[in-house]
Amino acid sequence: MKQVACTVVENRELTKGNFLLTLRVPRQFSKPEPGQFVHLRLSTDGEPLLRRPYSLEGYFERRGIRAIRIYYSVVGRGSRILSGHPKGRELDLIGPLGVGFKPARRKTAILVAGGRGVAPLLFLSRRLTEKKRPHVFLFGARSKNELYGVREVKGGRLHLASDDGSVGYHGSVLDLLEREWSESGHTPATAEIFTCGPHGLLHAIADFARERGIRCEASLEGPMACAVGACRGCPIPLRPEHDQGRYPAMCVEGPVYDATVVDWERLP
Amino acid sequence: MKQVACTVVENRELTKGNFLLTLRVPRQFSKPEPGQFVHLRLSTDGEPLLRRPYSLEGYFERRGIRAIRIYYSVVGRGSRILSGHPKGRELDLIGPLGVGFKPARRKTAILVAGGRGVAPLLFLSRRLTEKKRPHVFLFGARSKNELYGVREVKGGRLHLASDDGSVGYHGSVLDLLEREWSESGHTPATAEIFTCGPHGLLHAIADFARERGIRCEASLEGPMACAVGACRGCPIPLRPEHDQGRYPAMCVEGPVYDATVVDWERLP
Amino acid sequence: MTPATKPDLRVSIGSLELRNPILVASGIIGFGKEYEHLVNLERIGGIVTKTVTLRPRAGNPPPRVVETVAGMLNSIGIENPGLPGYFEQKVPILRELPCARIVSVEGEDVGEFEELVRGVDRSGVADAIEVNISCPNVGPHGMRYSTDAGMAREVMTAIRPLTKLPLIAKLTPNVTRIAEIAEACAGCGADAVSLVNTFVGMAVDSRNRKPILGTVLGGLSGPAIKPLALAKAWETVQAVDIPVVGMGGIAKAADALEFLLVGCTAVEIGTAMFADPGLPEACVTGISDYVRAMGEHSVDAVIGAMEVPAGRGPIRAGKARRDAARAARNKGGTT
Amino acid sequence: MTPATKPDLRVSIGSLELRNPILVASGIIGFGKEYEHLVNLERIGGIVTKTVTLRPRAGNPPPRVVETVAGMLNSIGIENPGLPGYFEQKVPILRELPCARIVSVEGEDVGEFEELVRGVDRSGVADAIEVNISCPNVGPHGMRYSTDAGMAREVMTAIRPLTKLPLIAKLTPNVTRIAEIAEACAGCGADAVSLVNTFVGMAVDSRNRKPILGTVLGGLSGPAIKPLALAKAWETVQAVDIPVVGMGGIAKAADALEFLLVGCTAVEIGTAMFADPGLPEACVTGISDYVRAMGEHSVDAVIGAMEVPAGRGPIRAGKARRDAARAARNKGGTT
Ligand SMILES: Cc1cc2nc3c(=O)[nH]c(=O)nc-3n(C[C@H](O)[C@H](O)[C@H](O)COP(=O)(O)OP(=O)(O)OC[C@H]3O[C@@H](n4cnc5c(N)ncnc54)[C@H](O)[C@@H]3O)c2cc1C
Ligand SMILES: Cc1cc2nc3c(=O)[nH]c(=O)nc-3n(C[C@H](O)[C@H](O)[C@H](O)COP(=O)(O)OP(=O)(O)OC[C@H]3O[C@@H](n4cnc5c(N)ncnc54)[C@H](O)[C@@H]3O)c2cc1C
Ligand SMILES: Cc1cc2nc3c(=O)[nH]c(=O)nc-3n(C[C@H](O)[C@H](O)[C@H](O)COP(=O)(O)O)c2cc1C
Ligand SMILES: Cc1cc2nc3c(=O)[nH]c(=O)nc-3n(C[C@H](O)[C@H](O)[C@H](O)COP(=O)(O)O)c2cc1C
Ligand code: FES
Ligand code: FES
Repeated sequence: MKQVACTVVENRELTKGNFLLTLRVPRQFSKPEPGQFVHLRLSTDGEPLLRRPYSLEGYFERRGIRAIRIYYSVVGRGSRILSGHPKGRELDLIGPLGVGFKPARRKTAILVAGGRGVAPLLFLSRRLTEKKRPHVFLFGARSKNELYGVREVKGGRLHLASDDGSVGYHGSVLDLLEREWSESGHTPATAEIFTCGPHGLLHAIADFARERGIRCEASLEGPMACAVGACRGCPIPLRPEHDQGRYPAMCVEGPVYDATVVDWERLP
Repeated sequence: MKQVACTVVENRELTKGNFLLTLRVPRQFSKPEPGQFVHLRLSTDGEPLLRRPYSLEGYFERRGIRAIRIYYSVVGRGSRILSGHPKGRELDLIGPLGVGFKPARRKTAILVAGGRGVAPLLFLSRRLTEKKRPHVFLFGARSKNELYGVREVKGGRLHLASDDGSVGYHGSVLDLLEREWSESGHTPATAEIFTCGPHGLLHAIADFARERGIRCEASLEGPMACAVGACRGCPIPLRPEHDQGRYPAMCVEGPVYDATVVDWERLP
Repeated sequence: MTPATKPDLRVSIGSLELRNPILVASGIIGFGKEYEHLVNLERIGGIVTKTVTLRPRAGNPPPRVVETVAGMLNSIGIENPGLPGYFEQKVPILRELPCARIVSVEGEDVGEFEELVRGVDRSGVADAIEVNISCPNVGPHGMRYSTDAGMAREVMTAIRPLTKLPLIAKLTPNVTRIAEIAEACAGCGADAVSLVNTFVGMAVDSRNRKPILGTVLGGLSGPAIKPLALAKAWETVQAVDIPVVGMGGIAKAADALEFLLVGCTAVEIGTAMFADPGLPEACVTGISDYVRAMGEHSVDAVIGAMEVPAGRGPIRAGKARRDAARAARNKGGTT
Repeated sequence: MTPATKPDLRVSIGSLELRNPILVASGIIGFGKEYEHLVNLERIGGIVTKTVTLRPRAGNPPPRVVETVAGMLNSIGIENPGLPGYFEQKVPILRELPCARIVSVEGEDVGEFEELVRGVDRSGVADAIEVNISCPNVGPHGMRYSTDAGMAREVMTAIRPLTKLPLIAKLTPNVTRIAEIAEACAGCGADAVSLVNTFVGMAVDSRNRKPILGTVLGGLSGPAIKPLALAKAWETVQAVDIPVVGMGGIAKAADALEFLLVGCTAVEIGTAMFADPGLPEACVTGISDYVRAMGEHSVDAVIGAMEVPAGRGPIRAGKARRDAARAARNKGGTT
C-alpha cells in the first residue's frame, strides 16, 4: 500500500450517471488483487473532507505503463466532483487496499453481480480467464443500458437478468443463481460464490449460500475514514453465532468478506 | 435593489490575476450610479458561504441589452472561484447596492485611483465625460502592466504614477495629488476629491483633504454579510469628533463615504 | 400515496399559530423591511426581529464578521435603536408585515427584561416575544442568564406575569447541559424554547498575528454548526414538553426537515439566507413536498418522526460494560 | 531578515522535549504502524496513541462515521485491545517508533485510571500519558470526568503519584467553562492539558428518517470546529500556566500557527490527516518557514505572539454600558 500520484487517462460517462475512470499509476503502485480498492482524494480544497474508496474494475500493464480502472456512479458530493476531473488531471491515491477475493483452485467460481457491483467481478473474471479457470458470470441490472462490461466476459459462461426484462431473464439475478445451482449440478464441494452489489441482494445471496453450506465471498461497502485500519470507523457486524467480541475492519479485513457470517441487518 | 440572474458575457484575465468580468443583467436591474456595488453569489454549493460585494466598473446599455462590468483580482477563495466562471454561466446577483459618488455640479472633480481601486473611478469618469464635466484623473499602480483602463479616460486630464517607475511619475499617486493641487490652483471651493484604493492610500488622501478643508469622498471596502443593511456586520468607524453614537453601515450608508470623518485606524 | 390536497403545515407555539414552521432567525433580516424586495414574507411562518435592548446600542467595533470554513463568526453586539427607537422606527414597519412577528428582546438585568417585555407587549405589533438570554456578543451579562439555570429561572419568573404573548426563551449552546436550562425555562412559564444561538469562536490572521474580529471572540453560525445544533435540539426535545424551535446551520430544506424529524415544532433560518434569500420559501416548499411524499396530510406527521432502530441509540454505561465484558472473553484485540 | 540557520522548533511538555510542536492526535493513526508507509514519523514531534482502556473494547455498532459539511461525526467508542492487548500487541510497535510516544488512556472509574497509568508507566515505551477524560462515545462515564471539575480533580489527584511521566489531561469542549476544568487539572499536578476532543453532534437521514450513526450521537471533528477549538484554546491559555496542546480542525500549516499564536505550546493533527497523511510534515515545514519569515530563530517567538490591538478585545459589561450610554445621548438609532 502506497500514497501515489496518478493521472486521469479517461473519465467517460458510459450510461446516464455511470462513469468508467482510467487512471495511470506509477510503478510504486503494487499489482492489485480483484476485490481490492483504492482510496481517492477527490479534491484538495477540503470539500469533500474525506477520501472516497473505490473498488478496482481492472488493472492493466502494457509496455511498462500501468493503469487501473474504476467504474462509478454519481450519487453525491464526491462522485459528482470525481465525474468532473478531465483527462490529464492528477489525483492523489492510496492503495491497493484491503483483501480481495480468494477463489479456490479446484472449484467452479460463480460470480453474481448486481448493478455497478459488477466492477470487482469483471476484474475477477479476467483474472480467472487468465488462469484458464472455468467460471459462471451472473449479472443482474435494472435495465439493458445498465449492463456494463458483459462483452468483457470471456472465459466464463454468462447469464443476464434485468428488472425490466429489457435484456436476458426478466427478474432478479438471485433467480439466475438458484436456477444455475439447481440445473448445473453444483455442490458446495465443487462450486463457490463471489458477489458484489446492493446490500439487499448480497443479504439474499448470503442466506442462499448459508442454507446450503456454500462458500460465499461478498465485496462490502460502507463509510470509511482512514481506509488503512487505524480509525476503526468501518466495523463489519457479524451474526451473533460468529461474534468474536470485536468488529472486523472493512478496510483491512475486508472489503471482501465471508458473506455467510455477516449480520446484514446491522450493516449500514 | 433586486435579486436577479445575470449571465457571464466575458471573464477575461487582463494582467496576471486581474480580471475584467462583463455580466449581462435583466431590465429589472435598475440603472446604477458610479460607486455602487453588487453582491455576487459565487457558487451554489455553499462554498464560499457568503456572497462577495464588487464595485461596478461600468454600466452599458446598447439596443436594450444591459451589461455591467467588474474589475477584480484573485486574492482568496471567492475570487478564485469567480475567475473560473466561463462565458454563458448564470450568476445570482443582488444590486445595485449602496450609495455612490456625489460630484458637485460646479466643482472640478479630482479622481485619485490606487491599483484596482480604479474600477469605480473609471465608471465615474465616464459619467462625468457624458455630462461634459471637466475632471482630473490621477492613477497610481505598482507597475505599468497594472495600469488598467487608462485608455478609457477621455473627458479628463490623466496623470500616471507607478511604484517602480515603469510608467509615468516614479512614486505615489499621493505626490501627483499634492502637485496637482499646488500647481493647478485648485481651492476647496473649486475642486473636490473622489478616491478608491488601498486603505493606506485613502487614509493619506483623507488627511491631505481634511487639513485643507477639501471635500473628499472615498469608496470603502470591508467584510459584509447581507449587504442590505440588515445584519449590521459592516460598521464604518468614525473619528471621535464625528462620533454619532452609532456606526454607519458601509453597505447602505456607504460604500462611498466622506473620507475626512472616517477613523482609518479602526477600519478593517 | 401522494394526496393531491395541499398539506397542512400549520404549527402552534403557545397561543400563536404559524402558517408553517419556517421562521427567519433574529439578527438576519432586521425588522423585515431590509429584505422586503428579496423575501416573500407572505409565504413563510414569520420572522424574529433583531434583538431590542432597553437603550440604543452602537454595537461592537469592527471588524464584526469573518467567514470561516462553512461558517461565519460575528460580533455585532446587538446594534439596535433601543426600546424608544423600536417604538419610533420599527413598530410602524412591523404593523405592516404579512407574517407572524416575533420580537426579540435582551436586557442587562431582570429589571431591563421586565421593561422590555412590558414595552413590546404594549406596542401591540408582536405576536410573540423571543427572550434572548444567549447573546455571546454583549459581554458577561449576555450569556449569564442562559448558562445558569437559576438565573434563567429568575428572568422567566419575573417576565411571565407581564404579558399574555407567547414567550420563547432563546438558549445558548455554550453550556454543558442545555436541557437543564430548557427545563428551568419551561418550569417558569416559557411557552417554548428556541436554540441554538451562536457557538463562541474566534479567528486569527496568522499573517499579521492579530485576531480578526474587533472583539477577538465572536459567535459561529452556518452549516458548520448544524450537527451540533441538531444534537442540542434533540437533547432539549427529550427533556421538555413545550415546543422547541430549532436552528443552526440550516442551508437547505433537508436541513430544516432534520430539525423537525428530531422533534422541533418550527425552525429558524439564519446565516445561509445571506447567500440565498429565497431559502425560507424553498424550505416551505420542501417540507410541503416531503409531507406529500410521505402520503401524509399534515406536518405533524414529520415532527418527531425520527425512528431510532432497535439496537441503535445513545450508549448507556451498562451497554458499554456489556461490550467490554463480551470483548474480554476474547483476547483477539485490535487498535 | 531571514536567518539561514534552521529555526529551533523544540518545545517542552513537562519533562518531555519534543523535536517540534506537531503531534498526531489520538484515534487518528492507531499506534503508528497503520500509517508507517504514509507518514515520516522522523519529521514530526510525536504521536498520541489510540486510547487504551483497561479491558478490550469492541467499540460501538455501525455506522460509526459520517461526513458532514466540513467535518465528520464519529462514534467509534474507543475500540481497543485493552491493557493486556496493549502489552502484547502495541508495546513492541511503540518501542520502534522514531518520535515521541504519548499513550492515551481512559478509565471508567478512578480505579481503572490508576491501573492504566501504572500499566503504561511500567510498559516503558511511553514518553508521556494523555489522560482522556473527554470521550463522548463511551457512555456517561466518558465525559463525566471532564465536564465536572471535581471529578477531574479526583482522577488527576489519584494518578499523579503513580508516574513520573508527563501527564496531559485531554479535555472536552462540551462544557460551559473549559478553563475551570483546566485549572482543576493544573492544580492537581497535570503537566499539560490538551484540547479539544470532539463536540457532541448528530446527523439524520431525512430520506429514511433514521439517525445516521449507530449511537445517534457522535463527536464532530474537522475544519468545521476550528473557530470553536481556537476559542477554547485561547480561553484555557489565559487561565493556566501549564502548557496547552491545541487541536481541532487543523487542515493546513496556517491553522496550526493560529493555535500556536494564541499560546498553545504544541498542536495535534486529526481528521484532516485522513485525506492528507502528509499534513503533519507540511505543518512542520510551514512553521519553520514562518519562524524564518519573522526573522526569528526559535518557535518560542510564535507561541502566544498574537497581539490584541488597543481598542480591541473581548467586551466587558462596563464597555457595553459605555457604548450604550454614548448611544443613548443620540437618538439616531438603527436596527
Ligand atoms: C470498499 C468500497 C468500494 C467501493 N467501490 C465503489 C465503486 O466501485 N463504484 C462506486 O460508484 N462507488 C463505490 N463505493 C462507494 C464510494 O466510496 C462512495 O461512497 C460513493 O461514490 C458516494 O460518494 P459521494 O461522495 O458521491 O456521496 P456522499 O455525499 O458521500 O453520499 C454517499 C451516499 O450517502 C448519501 N448521503 C450523502 N449525505 C447524506 C446524509 N447527510 N444523510 C444520508 N445520506 C447521505 C448520498 O446520497 C450517497 O448515496 C465503494 C465504497 C467502498 C467502501
Ligand atoms: C463595497 C465593496 C466593493 C468591492 N469591490 C471590489 C472590486 O471591485 N474588485 C475586487 O477585486 N474586490 C472588491 N471587493 C472585495 C471583494 O468583495 C472580496 O473581498 C475579494 O474579492 C476577496 O474575496 P475572496 O473570497 O477572494 O477572498 P477571501 O477568502 O474572502 O479573503 C479576503 C481577503 O482576506 C484574506 N483572508 C482570507 N481568509 C483569511 C483569514 N482566515 N485570515 C485572514 N485573512 C484572510 C484573503 O487572503 C483576502 O485577501 C469589494 C469589497 C467591498 C466591500
Ligand atoms: C449577523 C448575525 C446577527 C445575529 N444577531 C442576533 C440577535 O440579535 N439576537 C439573537 O437572538 N440571535 C442573533 N443571531 C443568531 C441567529 O439568530 C442564530 O441563532 C444563529 O445564527 C444560528 O443559526 P444559523 O447557523 O442558521 O445562522 C445572529 C446571527 C448572525 C449571523
Ligand atoms: C475517528 C476518530 C477517532 C478518535 N478517537 C479518539 C480517541 O480514541 N481518544 C481521544 O482522546 N480522542 C479521539 N478522537 C478525537 C481526536 O483526537 C481530536 O481530539 C478531535 O478529532 C479534534 O481534532 P480534529 O478536528 O483535528 O480531528 C478521535 C477522533 C476521530 C475523528
Ligand atoms: S476506515 Fe479507518 S479503520 Fe477502516
Ligand atoms: S453587510 Fe449587513 S448590514 Fe452591511
